Amino acid sequence: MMKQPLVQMRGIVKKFPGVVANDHVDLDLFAGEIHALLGENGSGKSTIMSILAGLYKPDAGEILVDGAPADFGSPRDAIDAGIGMVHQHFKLVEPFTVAQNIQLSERDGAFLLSDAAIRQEIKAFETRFGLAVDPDAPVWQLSVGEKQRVEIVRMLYRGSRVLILDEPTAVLTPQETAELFVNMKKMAAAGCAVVFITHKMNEVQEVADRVTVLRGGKVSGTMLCRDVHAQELVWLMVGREIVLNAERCASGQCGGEILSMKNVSALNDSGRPGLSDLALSLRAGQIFGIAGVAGNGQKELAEVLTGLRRTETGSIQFLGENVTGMSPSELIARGISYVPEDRLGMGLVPSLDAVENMLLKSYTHPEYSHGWLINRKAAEAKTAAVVQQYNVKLAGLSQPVRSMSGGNLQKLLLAREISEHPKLIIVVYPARGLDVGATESIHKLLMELRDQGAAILLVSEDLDELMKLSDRVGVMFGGQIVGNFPIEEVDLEEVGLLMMGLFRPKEERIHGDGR
Amino acid sequence: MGEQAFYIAILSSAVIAGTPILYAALGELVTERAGVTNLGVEGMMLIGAVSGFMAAIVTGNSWIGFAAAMLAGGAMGLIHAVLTVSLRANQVVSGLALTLFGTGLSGYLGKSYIGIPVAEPFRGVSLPLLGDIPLLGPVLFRHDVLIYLSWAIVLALWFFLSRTRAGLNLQAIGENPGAADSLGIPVFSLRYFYVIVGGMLCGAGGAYLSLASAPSWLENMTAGRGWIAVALVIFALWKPGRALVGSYLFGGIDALGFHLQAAGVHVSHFFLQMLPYLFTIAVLTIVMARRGGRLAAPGSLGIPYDREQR
Amino acid sequence: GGKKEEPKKEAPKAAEKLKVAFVYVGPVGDAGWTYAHDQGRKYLESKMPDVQTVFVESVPEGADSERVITQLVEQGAKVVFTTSFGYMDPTINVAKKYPGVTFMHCSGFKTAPNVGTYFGRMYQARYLSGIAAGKQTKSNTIGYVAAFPIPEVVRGINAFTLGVRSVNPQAKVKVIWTNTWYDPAKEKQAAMSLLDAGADVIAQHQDTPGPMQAAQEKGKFGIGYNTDMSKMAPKAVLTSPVWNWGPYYVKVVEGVKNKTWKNEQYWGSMKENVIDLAPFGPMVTDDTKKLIADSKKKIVDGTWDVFWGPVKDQTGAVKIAAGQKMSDADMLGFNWFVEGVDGTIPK
Amino acid sequence: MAMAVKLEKRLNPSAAMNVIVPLVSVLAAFVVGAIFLTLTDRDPLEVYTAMFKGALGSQYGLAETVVKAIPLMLCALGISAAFRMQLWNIGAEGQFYMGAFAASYLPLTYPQLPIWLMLPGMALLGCFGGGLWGLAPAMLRARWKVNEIITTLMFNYVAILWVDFLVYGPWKDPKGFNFPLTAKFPASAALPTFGDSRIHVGLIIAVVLAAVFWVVFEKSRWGFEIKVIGASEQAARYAGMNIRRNIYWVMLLSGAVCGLAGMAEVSGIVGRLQPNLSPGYGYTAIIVAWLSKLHPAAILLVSILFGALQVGGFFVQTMGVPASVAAMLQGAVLFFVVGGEFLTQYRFVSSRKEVA
Ligand SMILES: Nc1ncnc2c1ncn2[C@@H]1O[C@H](COP(=O)(O)OP(=O)(O)OP(=O)(O)O)[C@@H](O)[C@H]1O
Ligand SMILES: Nc1ncnc2c1ncn2[C@@H]1O[C@H](COP(=O)(O)OP(=O)(O)OP(=O)(O)O)[C@@H](O)[C@H]1O
Ligand SMILES: [Mg+2]
Ligand SMILES: [Mg+2]
Repeated sequence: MMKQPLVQMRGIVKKFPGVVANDHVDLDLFAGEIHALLGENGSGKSTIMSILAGLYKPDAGEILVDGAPADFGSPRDAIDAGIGMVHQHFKLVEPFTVAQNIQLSERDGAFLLSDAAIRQEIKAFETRFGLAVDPDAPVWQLSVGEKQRVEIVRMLYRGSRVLILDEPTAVLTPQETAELFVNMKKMAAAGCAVVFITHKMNEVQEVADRVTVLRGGKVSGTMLCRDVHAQELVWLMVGREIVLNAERCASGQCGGEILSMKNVSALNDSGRPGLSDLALSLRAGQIFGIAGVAGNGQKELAEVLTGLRRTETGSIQFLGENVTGMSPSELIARGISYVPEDRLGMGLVPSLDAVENMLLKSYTHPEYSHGWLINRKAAEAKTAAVVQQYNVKLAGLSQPVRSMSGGNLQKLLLAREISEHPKLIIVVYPARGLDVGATESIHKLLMELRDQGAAILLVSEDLDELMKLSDRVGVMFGGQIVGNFPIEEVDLEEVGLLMMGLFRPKEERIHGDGR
Repeated sequence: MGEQAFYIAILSSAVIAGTPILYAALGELVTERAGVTNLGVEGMMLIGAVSGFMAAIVTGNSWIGFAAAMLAGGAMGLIHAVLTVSLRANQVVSGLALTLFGTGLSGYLGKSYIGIPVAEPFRGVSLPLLGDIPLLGPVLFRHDVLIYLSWAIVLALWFFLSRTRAGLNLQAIGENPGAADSLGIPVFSLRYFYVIVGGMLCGAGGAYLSLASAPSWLENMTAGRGWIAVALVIFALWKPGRALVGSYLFGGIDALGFHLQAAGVHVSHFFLQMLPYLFTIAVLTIVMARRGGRLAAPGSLGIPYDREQR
Repeated sequence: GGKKEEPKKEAPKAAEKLKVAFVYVGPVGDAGWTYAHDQGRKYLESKMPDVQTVFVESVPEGADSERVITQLVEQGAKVVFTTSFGYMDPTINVAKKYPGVTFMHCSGFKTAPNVGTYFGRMYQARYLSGIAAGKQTKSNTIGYVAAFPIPEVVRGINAFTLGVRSVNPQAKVKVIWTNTWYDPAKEKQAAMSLLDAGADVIAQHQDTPGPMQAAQEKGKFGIGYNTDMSKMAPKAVLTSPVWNWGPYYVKVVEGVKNKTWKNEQYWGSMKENVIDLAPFGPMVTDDTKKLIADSKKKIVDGTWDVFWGPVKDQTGAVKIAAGQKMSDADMLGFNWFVEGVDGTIPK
Repeated sequence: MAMAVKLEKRLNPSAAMNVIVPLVSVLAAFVVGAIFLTLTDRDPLEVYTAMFKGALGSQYGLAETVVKAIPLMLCALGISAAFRMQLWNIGAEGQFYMGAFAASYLPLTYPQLPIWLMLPGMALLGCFGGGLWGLAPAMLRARWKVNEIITTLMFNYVAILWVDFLVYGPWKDPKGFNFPLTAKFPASAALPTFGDSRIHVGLIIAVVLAAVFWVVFEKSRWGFEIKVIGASEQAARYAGMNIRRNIYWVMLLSGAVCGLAGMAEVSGIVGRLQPNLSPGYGYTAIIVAWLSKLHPAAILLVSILFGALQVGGFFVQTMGVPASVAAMLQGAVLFFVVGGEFLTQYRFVSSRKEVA
């Protein structure tokens, strides 16, 4: 590669209160390449790219675009230099339509909005890159994958030459991921430099030309993908060896039936059927994996089981008791636990400290209270013990958990739920966005819990994770469980087809009874 | 009085009474659309009223007065913008402070302007042809030019918000400033701009009182209309057209009360005066109950924006 | 900016001067009630060079007033005028603690050894202004923009109506309550609705010229209040019943100085000039002026007064028989309308 | 190369900054006020001295500052309860009036009650009146998510008009010459006062209540629930907390305390129900609660400061400073205090830009 890099970042330093997010980072991006950025949680990947996108101002260092120094005062300057970024958390205006969101980015556009022109442009991207989006749909109604497509179309629409995708695959199904990769390659072929942030080794090897690994804010290596071995990347990332593709763990001992759902229906947030006539049965010491494309009733299933959503019809039996229509607190008291997808929005309270978050569900327990007063000392002791036991890294017990990293938040959340010894735990996307190390420890926690005899309902979009942990796998589609296999009989291709709603297995499989 | 004349009288005075609230509500609407609440409307209106009046007296030209009122209102908006946009201060408290400050400053500035008549106040003019339409003519087309101007502003604002790129950007900074910022929309300067524009419209509302509806300067002459304007914005669900209708409804309730009294209908004044407030509550409740809790409030209303904060 | 008119710093002489304090309910810039009292204060200061005045404006009638009065006394005020009805209890309370200080409370009914009350028989001026209105009206409907339903306002309406009907027995006085003292736009609107209902002369009881402006805009006529309102609506204002506190303030302060002051309940009349009519507008005919002058003379002479019988109420029943006079106490608690008033007193 | 100054959010605002910054802000406001006063031909030092003397410089002034602060303390405490749950109750003014109204019922209807029945009864009724007035918007909020900022604001006007209606109508003192006042309360309905000052038992109530609030909101299980609901409604629901019921209880409590403030004012100070009972205590209390960051002890202190600011504001009028200037000064102080908050949240860091 002797030609001049499109973008050169030299000695970039960025400090946040208490952390050096980027420590003299150098990075070159060439036209036509897909450049992967790999690193553990909090290693500074998002930060370095946010700097390139003009969102953050570096404390030191310089950026050269086409060899000329560029000083990005705001995202506007970066956009003008042809740099576009799809952020980890989408930057879309939810009440707006897709067309409006795309037009927002235009600077020199006409004073008046023109629907016809924008439609035509959007159509052009669909034919050129296969990026289909409905210009008139309001963004809040779109699925995550669709939102991401809108972001990408918007980036292309404003003529970006450098396309940055921050953890794009974390929210996609395997099919969507494959589709994205095809598009990325098309974009690189069109002469763009594509930056691709991920935690997943196999993805790096599948699409990237070059890879840069970050560790603790520093670059620990940049290399061509075809020269590099996965094990080597892991070592660069974490500075220690981790066994990849661990063997499936042995199944635990299955006990009696803990949960049985019959003909359960519920509505989703927009008032349409979210679950329809769903049936499910779970036994003690069993991990039941739910595969499926997000938005097919997984969230509704979890919420119905925890009392957060009303059951319209059907019945739920828990430990022989009819718990249909019970309130969340009644269900918590009976030993049903829930690790939601939205960690900071629901599972934890960002502005409260670790101790208070530990207390969230157990503040009424006698062990943490003096009568109607809270016994903070006891709670602190308990939290300290849990933090130690589960190896949660935090700044201090009295610091708001907002400042913890995603992986540690997830550990804290799981640790809290597990330490209450639930009889049934519903875990949704437990490893989403986590690095290899964190994922590993979360998985260990789940298996320990199963071995203690709890029933686990594991919702995940990651088939590898499901295959590794589950004793049975069910596939959700359209608010129903359309396939239900013991782990030994799982055929990944069949599961993939079921997830897409393309294949209906034989009748008896739909209502498999769990054994 | 004939029945028709009775209704015409009520409706046309509803329009007059509603206009100062309409201007102020449009100002607050623009401000809130940009994601900033400003409870200083009362103070901004008073400053507008007094400076408009002073300028009109000094120059003898009410249009100059009106322009001065907008400038002064804009200056008040600027104070709020500095505090809430740059210094990220609590918007409720900053607004309350603005009201205190504006009430005080207007009283101070206006001391020597009390009891002076305006040379050429804005007066009702019957529009040719339109003014002669039966029913509609007297209700809508025999007013002063500031009322017609307010309609133009409503129309322009509606068009701006729904049809123009800049209007889309305005909504974006109120809904999701983070997204807008990452797209290169200058969130800070636009918030400044719209808070100032909002202040200008509030100033205009004050000037309507002191130059058109009761041309004179008296301390505290807004008599709480700024607060009604704040309520009205919510009543209007942040839409200019609804603000127009709402302000005439609010203005109309007083008019109705007076006309009922004049017609000898016995109603308790205290309860009648409660009506606009109960009415707002009722409308809000009905809207909320019907829409299942989805209010059209700008998504980041009241939250200061900080680029490096997550 | 407005220049401060108050001469305030004459520090060396201040000690010898008699300090007189005023407590106002509104801002002196209200152009109405408080403004009129403040004119009186300025008059007092100009007439008595050895008197120094201070005032505190916009004093709420709740907990604040007692403190403000006390602090004025603590600062050396020897005479305190409290100019709103709501200051009655606080004035009495403070007076108890400062027997050496003289207090004058406007519009109340409680006295103490060092507390007197004062008010003006505004109804006399109202009656006279009613004559002007009664002569001016063509439609025989006169609008009255009333403030709050308290005796002072009711009394004004009644006196005005009697004045109107003394010259025009067909005329009716239509009353609209605004329940405001101070909201120019609203009061103007109320006047508009009276004009729409056929009134061609508007009288008012609020502190703002809004109703007069309405009359002028409609090319009709009006009777102002508090101060001469002709400046705000020269084409409309026939006259305005006005307060003229200055001379009385001088009298009280002189009385205190000469130790002749007594804790009377002063209810000043036209005779003492506490109330008056502002100069007539050009549209008032000489004929009308003469009628008014005649009535005024009788009132000033004491040969006749407004609420001397026979007076009928709205139902036509005689409330004050011929030859009888309404007592001051009854007048102070007025709660019914005389014949000719078209309106009701909310209960 | 160039020195660049950048802003950095403080991770944990220090306690010292929380005290120093407001103090400096107030000072800065007075400096600006002084410039303004000088421009208008007044000696700022003289005016400020007078302000201080009037509000805090004498035993009487100090006592009156406390008198003025009592309703602020109670209302701000009441408001703080709701604010903790992110319920923006700006209806303290109306709850104050409804408390005053309900409390007045007893002495007006049963004037012969003995003091030991009268005062507790009035307090109870006051809490009840204010509490119900807080509960009404709470129900709309809990049921249909109707924005409580607007409803509580609207209810203020309704409450004031309701009291007006009573004193102009059915509750008018028959011996009061038709003036809009109720009859004077009997002596048994007056809160005891300290010495010959007007400081009444309301002060003790406020202090005790502040202590109770501190324990309840910082230490109790219920306080924890409120905190969690305020911080994240979704998480609270997830944790099995009953949000609707808590909205009711908190607004009931919030309103009840504001209602108690109304009761204390009619009973301790005014001695009857009358229009214009409150010169905006409910609104000032919002500012007090916010500036105190909802901390009960801070509420007591800041209330006194605001009491002093207002007492001083009236006092300087006797020096020829009009009320409008006093209001401006208060506005300016607030501008600086809210603006100064910035410095407790952020700090300026200078960083030397390196050349790579
Ligand atoms: N806005 C911010 N405020 C404060 N600190 C931040 C901010 N953003 C990032 N950081 C800090 O910068 C470091 C790098 O964060 P960054 O988000 O870049 O990591 P990352 O590599 O993208 O991690 P992940 O894989 O989880 O996305 C973090 O450790 C964090 O402490
Ligand atoms: N508001 C904040 N203030 C200070 N530090 C923060 C803040 N937000 C995040 N951090 C820092 O960011 C680090 C992790 O950043 P980040 O949120 O990207 O974690 P993550 O593990 O990458 O999460 P995820 O990948 O799930 O988004 C933490 O170590 C924390 O110190
Ligand atoms: Mg991350
Ligand atoms: Mg990241």
